[in-house]
Amino acid sequence: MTWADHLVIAPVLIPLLAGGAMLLFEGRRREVVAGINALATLAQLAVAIALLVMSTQGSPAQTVRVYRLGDWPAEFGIVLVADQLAALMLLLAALLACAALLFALAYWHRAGSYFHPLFQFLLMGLNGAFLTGDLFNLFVFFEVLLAASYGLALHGSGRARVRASLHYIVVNLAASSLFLIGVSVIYGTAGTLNMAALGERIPALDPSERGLFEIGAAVLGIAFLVKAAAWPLGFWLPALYAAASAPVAALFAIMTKVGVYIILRLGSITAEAGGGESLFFAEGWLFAIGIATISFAAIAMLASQDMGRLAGYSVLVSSGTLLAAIGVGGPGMTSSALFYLVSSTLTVAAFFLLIELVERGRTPADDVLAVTLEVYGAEDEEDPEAEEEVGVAIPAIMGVLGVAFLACAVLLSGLPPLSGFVAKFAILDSLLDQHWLTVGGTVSLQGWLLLLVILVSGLTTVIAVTRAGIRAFWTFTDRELPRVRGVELGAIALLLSLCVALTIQAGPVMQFMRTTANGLELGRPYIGAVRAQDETSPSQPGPAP
Amino acid sequence: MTPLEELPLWVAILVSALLILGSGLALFGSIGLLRFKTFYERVHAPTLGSTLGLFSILAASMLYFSIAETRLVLREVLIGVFVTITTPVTFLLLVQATVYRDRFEGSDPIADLSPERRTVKTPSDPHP
Amino acid sequence: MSRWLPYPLISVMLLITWLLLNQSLSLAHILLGGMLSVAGPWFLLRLDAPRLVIRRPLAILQLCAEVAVDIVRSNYRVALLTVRDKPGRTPGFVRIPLRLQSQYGIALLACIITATPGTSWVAYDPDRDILVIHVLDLIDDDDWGEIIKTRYERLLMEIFE
Amino acid sequence: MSGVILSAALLTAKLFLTLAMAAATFRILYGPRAQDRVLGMDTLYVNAMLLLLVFGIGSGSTVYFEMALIIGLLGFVATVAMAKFLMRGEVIE
Amino acid sequence: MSTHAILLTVLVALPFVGSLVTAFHPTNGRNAEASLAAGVASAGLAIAAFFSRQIAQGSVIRAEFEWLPQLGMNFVLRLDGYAWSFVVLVCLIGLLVILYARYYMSPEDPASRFFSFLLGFMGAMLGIVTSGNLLQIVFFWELTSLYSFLLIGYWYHNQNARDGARLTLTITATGGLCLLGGMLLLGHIVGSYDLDVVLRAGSSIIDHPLYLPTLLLIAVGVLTKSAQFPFHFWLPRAMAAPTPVSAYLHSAAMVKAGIFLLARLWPVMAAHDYWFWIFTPVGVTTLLVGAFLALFQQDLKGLLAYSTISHLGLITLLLGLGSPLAAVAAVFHIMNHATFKASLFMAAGIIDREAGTRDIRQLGGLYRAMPITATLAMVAAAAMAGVPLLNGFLSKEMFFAETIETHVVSALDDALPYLATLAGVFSVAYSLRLIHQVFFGPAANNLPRTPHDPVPWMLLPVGFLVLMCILVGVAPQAMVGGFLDIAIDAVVGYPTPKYSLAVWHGFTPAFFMSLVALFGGITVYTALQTYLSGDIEGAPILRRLKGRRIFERAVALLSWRGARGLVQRLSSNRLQPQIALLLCVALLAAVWPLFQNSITLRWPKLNEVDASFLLVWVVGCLCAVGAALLAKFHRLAAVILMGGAGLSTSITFAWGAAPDLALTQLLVEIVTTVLLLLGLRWLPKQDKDAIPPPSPTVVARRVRDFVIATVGGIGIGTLAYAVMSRPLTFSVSSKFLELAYPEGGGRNVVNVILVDFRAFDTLGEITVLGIVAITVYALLRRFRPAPDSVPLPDQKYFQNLFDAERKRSHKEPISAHYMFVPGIILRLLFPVVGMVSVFLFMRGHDLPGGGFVAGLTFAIAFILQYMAGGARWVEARLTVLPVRWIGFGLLAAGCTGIAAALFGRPFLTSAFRYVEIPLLGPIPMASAVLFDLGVFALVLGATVLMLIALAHQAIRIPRTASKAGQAAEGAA
Amino acid sequence: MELVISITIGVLAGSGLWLILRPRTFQVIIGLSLLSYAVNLFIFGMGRLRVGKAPVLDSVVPPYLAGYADPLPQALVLTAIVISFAMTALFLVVLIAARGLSGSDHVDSVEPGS
Ligand code: NA
Ligand code: NA
Repeated sequence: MTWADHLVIAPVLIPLLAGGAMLLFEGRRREVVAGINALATLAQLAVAIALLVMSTQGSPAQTVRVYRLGDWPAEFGIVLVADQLAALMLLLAALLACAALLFALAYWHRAGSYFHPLFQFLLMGLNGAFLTGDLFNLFVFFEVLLAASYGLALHGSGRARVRASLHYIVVNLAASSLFLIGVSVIYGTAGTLNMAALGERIPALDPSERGLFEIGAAVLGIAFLVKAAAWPLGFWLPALYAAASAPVAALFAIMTKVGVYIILRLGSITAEAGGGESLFFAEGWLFAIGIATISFAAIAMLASQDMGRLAGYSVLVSSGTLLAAIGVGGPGMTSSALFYLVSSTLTVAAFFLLIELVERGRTPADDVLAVTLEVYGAEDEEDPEAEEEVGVAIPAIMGVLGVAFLACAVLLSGLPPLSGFVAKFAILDSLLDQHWLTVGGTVSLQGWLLLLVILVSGLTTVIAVTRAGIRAFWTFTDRELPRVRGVELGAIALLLSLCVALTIQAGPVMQFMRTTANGLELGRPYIGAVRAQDETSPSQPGPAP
Repeated sequence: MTPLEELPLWVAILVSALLILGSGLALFGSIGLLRFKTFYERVHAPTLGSTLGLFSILAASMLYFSIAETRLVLREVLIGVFVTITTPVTFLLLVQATVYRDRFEGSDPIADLSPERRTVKTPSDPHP
Repeated sequence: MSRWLPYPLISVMLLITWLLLNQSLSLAHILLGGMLSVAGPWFLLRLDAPRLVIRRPLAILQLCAEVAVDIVRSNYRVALLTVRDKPGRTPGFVRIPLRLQSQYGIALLACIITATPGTSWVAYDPDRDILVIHVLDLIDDDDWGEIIKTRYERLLMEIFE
Repeated sequence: MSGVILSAALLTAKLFLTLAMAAATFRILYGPRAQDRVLGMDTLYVNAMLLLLVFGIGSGSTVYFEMALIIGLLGFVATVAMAKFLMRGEVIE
Repeated sequence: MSTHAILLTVLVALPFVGSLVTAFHPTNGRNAEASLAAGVASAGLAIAAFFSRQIAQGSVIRAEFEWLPQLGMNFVLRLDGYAWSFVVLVCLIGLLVILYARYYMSPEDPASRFFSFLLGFMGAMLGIVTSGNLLQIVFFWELTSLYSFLLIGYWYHNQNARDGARLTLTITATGGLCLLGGMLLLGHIVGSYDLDVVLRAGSSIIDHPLYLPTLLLIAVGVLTKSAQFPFHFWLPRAMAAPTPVSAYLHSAAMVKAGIFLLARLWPVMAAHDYWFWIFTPVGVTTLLVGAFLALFQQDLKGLLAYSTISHLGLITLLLGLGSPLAAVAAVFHIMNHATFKASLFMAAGIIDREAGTRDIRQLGGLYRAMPITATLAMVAAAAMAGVPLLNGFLSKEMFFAETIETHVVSALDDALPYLATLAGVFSVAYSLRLIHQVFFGPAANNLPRTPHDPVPWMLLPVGFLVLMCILVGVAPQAMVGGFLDIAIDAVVGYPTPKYSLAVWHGFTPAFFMSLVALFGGITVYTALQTYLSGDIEGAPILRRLKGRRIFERAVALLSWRGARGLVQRLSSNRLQPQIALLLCVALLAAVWPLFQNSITLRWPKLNEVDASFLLVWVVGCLCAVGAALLAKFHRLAAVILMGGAGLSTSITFAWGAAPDLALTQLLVEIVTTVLLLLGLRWLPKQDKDAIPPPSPTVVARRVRDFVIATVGGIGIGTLAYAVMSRPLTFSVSSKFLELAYPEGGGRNVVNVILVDFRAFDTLGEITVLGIVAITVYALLRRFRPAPDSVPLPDQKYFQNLFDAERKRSHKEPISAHYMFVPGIILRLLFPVVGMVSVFLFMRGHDLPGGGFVAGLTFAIAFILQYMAGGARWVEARLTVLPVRWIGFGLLAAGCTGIAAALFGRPFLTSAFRYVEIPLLGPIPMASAVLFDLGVFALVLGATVLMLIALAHQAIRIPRTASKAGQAAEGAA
Repeated sequence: MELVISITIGVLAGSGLWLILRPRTFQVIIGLSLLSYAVNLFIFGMGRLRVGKAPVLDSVVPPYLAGYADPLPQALVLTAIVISFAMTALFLVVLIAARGLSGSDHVDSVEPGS
């Protein structure tokens, strides 16, 4: 194995080791720890880019890189699989992480203990979930990312955070139980946990086993829908995201996408066995749930006064749009959905960061508990930072924030000129393309529904976001100017400029999404690559030197 | 490893007797736990299982495995020692806690003990 | 000696424990068990455990024998009580002044009293050296105090003091 | 013959011990006071340990020994914690 | 790329560049910014002039940039005659407005923002007209909406400006989204979004079954943008914008975008009755309603706004008629209206600025104060009224003439001439009112300011536009003949319909209609003059029916109260309904596959049931149900019962040949119990008697929950039975059994799976534990107990009091009398439990045990010391660094895995061999043991960290409380 | 025996579900624990029941699935036990933090009716 081969494991290993190393400092030496975090995050970004580049080069079989952990055959060991989709998600996560970390370094990382290790562990969970090719291992990484997300959601403590986290935890614990039930039923019927092997095993099941398998798959699907916060399973999300500290909420923007990613991945792997349909969702259900989610979130955006909640519901809109798009299916639609996924994730993240800056001048930092209590292991350590002011009041700051807000509003509602428009257009265009192909020059009820819901959700977003924006920027109360640090603006600028880049480079990006989506078709390249591992290099017994 | 059927009869009988004695004592102890009227009386019951009951079964196990594996098996002794030294911790604290709770509720069962009065009889159930 | 082996007796017991656990007398286990048995008591030292000294090891055997007999006897008696309660049985508390000072001795006494069905340890006041036990079937007032003192306390004092 | 006797004895022992567990469970359920329940729990643990030993004999396997050992050594911890809680209102002071 | 393409690109890009540059100018540099903006507009005009010859020859200039070729969306700029004429219009009026604005805006206004937005708008507008791609039109279309929003809200401290901006954006963005839908459909009907392809599509569009939905969607876009009834009401509200904005966006340019598009698509979409039936009624209604309402406005800009609506209706009507000549009239009127209306808006702005008010009733006799302005406004108003020899007259006469023709046989078509004349009457009346009540009559005496003519630079744009009105009106053919030809060719195509641009066409019916309108208007104004000067707001009949009010109410209702209500119905912030929903959905999902597949359950073999284990499970079930019943009021009992259920589970594992599981479950059980007890300290007292009897809703909820729980339990049980009762035909586990010893080096297959085959799971799992531990620690650092749990627990307080009277006080809990005996035993247990932990660790690979179990065991050894002596006592004696242990554990496990990479093997590849050591014989050495050591360290650290973090609260809180008390005393 | 285990799983799960639908956080944590027992047994059962053949290899029984209990579900359960232990601990701390900050032990941090 060359060192390049080991790159696949790096997105999991780097955060693991970084997190472990940070813990050796026991929460002291924050600068050093922050430095480790920054290095680790940048390293992950570099690895993600490298994997992405590698996934686009070579023959179709070469683009899917399979990493056999412990050198055991994929059939019964655990494999990591890095294809274009996984690399894309890794990159997205790393980019969000860079922005969130940049933002957090100005202030938020001091609002509680162990921000940095938790941050890295969240990335580890995310990266692992994107890479793993084993269903139970997926459960483990889900738990890693959930556990870290609990920690980060609670970062800074305070009543709203604890309450929202409590709901989040209970719902997700229940969902984890469903996950386990689903996975174990799948093992109990198909006898394997390897995703690729599953794709091959399903056709061999007898009808009764097949029925049980589908029950397991359906239960598992519900667990994913909870992660994706689909209606009616995602009511915990807006409160949680609104309560979480800004960089955390920004990083969380990708969490619902993990659910979506898995639905997409498993759907593609089982599609062939399911006769083109994902086995995880009975026909039409995913689409219906997506539509319901968009509709609900669109209405809820109108009904929310608080900007954090607004942003939370916009996460739901994006989640619902993706579910509906995946429910429609087809490579064209999938590629559009992927474009939308990237664009909406970056946008929502930027929006969460921005909201905090905008609101900063308005509310005292009462959400951060004044910390005066001494703690175990550390002597009477009064957190001096908690009192410290963040940043300086720049005169033109409201203008800068206003421009950023406008950009976010435009992106969220899918108005031109930014990538939100391109994404929305791409989805609608693919929808119509597909109808033109299948139905032949007309649009089915399903198509009209999606068209309508997407357009109307755009409209309600416009109304809701303008209302919030006007209240924040155009209503004169004698508010103090928010004190903002350059890095905080830098983080937002990073995310927004990525959106701009996405707009300008829409063609190449869409081309990439196309090849990604083609690679997902019926899961063939994926299954092929994993199975090929077992054939070409049987397990090599004996000790390593 | 000798299967059950091939054990010498005396061993089988001895092991069986020890097993029944031990489990019977445990059962008696648990029945006592159900039947005794006050907490202070109930405390005595489970000791049946954790002393002689336990020792019997441990002996059965030692005997059985020593014969079956044709070597001296003594590790069961450890369980006996561990249980014997840990049970007092539980019972001491539990009984002490009960005394405190009774005292807190105004009925100190040992309040009347003094150098002059060295025993207090508690014939009826204070907490029916 | 005291620095490296602060509790030699305990070290020996630990080594025996290790060998029993592993059911082995191999050199590897003796070495490993020995290391653990030396290291374990260091923690006891840190935890301020009192030194364990045994004056009359042989008395232990005597104690064991007596306790074994008592346990069997009282098991039988209490087992009967659990099935068919004696009508006139009177449970009660007994106050016993102790002369025994060794902490290990008192702990062992607690083990014995607890292990004997029919008696249970209720309270011990280290300031006044007074022990209170509960007796399931209080036949005679002075009986229990004497039994404890003569049968156990004496032997325990011989062993530990 | 040995097999028959032993099997019957094992069956009886298991039955006795599980009945004992059931009795302890009733004590836990009915209380009436917290200390009674705790006592029931301790008894439940001891009976479970005995059951495991019996089970070890029945299966001729030594893998159950650890479990019995652990209950014997550590089964009291939960009970002690409860007793401490009942006594002081705090497990660790 | 040709020079033309480059220039065309520059034409569109330049305003945006200018906008950016301006944005970074200092806010008060009016001159610089205005010059820059004017330069941009002039450059645009120059480019247009450069193109004029080619355009006049009928050629089309294209510039194409690849953007999103996959979706047929390239950036295409396309300049034909029609677009060219709009480019001229946009740039020319833009230039004049910029000039005007330079003097209009006050020095306090942030000019850089204004000019930046204005230039941005200009760019977007140029983008629309030069778009060669349907979606690009939508793209720039929405941009104009955005700039309009920003410009209306320019004076955002004004409530009207904010409301107007929001309303405008809401309506126009809605329209834009519909337009997007329409364009998408149109593109799919044609097979391309390219405008050239679309315009060549011939009749294929109107023949397509989706023609109507496409048309409707586009219509909504067009009608909202061009403020057509019933979407007209945003335009008057947009008058809160600075007047240059009104003049530019809301009369000359943006509102024309809708009509521009209508005409753009006219060649390929108009030849259908649907077209007529959508646009003609809307146009005529807008025409009439706008004109009628304009008459009754008291705000000068309001009057102009409604007049604009009316004129836009006129153009829509013309385009809706579907005849080529009507289209010609429409294009002509677009130009004429832009000229006179922009000049009127500028004049209104001057009046507003000079007089300090725009209320027509307050104004009067301004002719004397500002004669030049008055003269210019009068000419422009006359053009608006359709007075001969002015440009308005010409297009209006063409309009009248066209209404007489028959287009689609219907009553509406027959009624058009009369309706058109009626609208003409109103139009004359409001124009007359504007002139008469503002400039003549008694001079207003209580004006906020003393009016006089403004600086000549400000009058220049007005003058220029008025001059155009006159010149076109007098010599139309010479002035705009060529220009109009160029524009019209591109719309209606060859052969261009014959139309005549003469001032005098003879006594045609149209001329008489004009006359009727003129005199009718004078009569109406005279009759209403006094009424209009009175204290009225809005038109008599339509006063109650205010579109805006209705819309705003509807929006408020829908978007706020209605939405809130709906959201409350559709979601819940409470946890219980969320969980109930989740469970119901999961049940539904699990039941769903049953409809497609038949699943047979096998009959149970009851003779296999082992009575003793049946009893174990009776115990387990009793414990579970008991815990469910007692958890509310008897928490300790619930903890105990939970432990009982756990014990039963543990025994099942043991019985079902899973000693590792049994062991782990048991230890976890113990630690969990201790944790829960530590937590109980902080929960409120639950008094059964204090709780009122449950209300019917509570009972109903309990019934519901009971049903869910029962069904869920039965469901899971059945599923378990269904799977368990059939054989597992295939399993990868056979591989594990085969390879565990030869390749994994261990006999305990479960452990080999955990530390080797699936060590990656274990790595993740211990990470979870570590994460949770530091989360718990971090959260507890900020723990703030409820006030009622701060004081010592009752029993502790009471005992301490009792003991204080009778016994020596003790400093540490370890020396308390009740700990005298337990303390010594618990301390002795520390090395013993530690040794057992090592034992479990060492044998894990071959027999039940392993790092996890060992770690938990060792953690329990610590717990025992904490229970015996309290936190402070232990920490004074033992160095407990749990966080470091966690870190070490993670690093150890991770690095063991990495070591394999050094040997060219994948992460976590294990190495196993016997190492011969003298005297000791062969000792098995597996790298997995090192991994397991990491697991051990982490589990130990995490468990200890969680326990002691919780335990520390009990000693921390009283101390802080007393500290706070001292501080309070000190302060007092 | 499958039937007995299934019924047990059902009862444990039912009790757990009932409790996680209750309004007090403490009820929920007990419910989650019971639910995790049910789920662990469920996973365990998916390898099918096999009495007395623990997957600890000895020299007598050849290493095939016919001779031993399925080790994989056992490994999965182990992981699941650890994770549910961690989550229980976390939830416990969150619930006492919620109780501390809001004064209420209701799952919504607000007493119903207030
Ligand atoms: Na006793
Ligand atoms: Na007509």
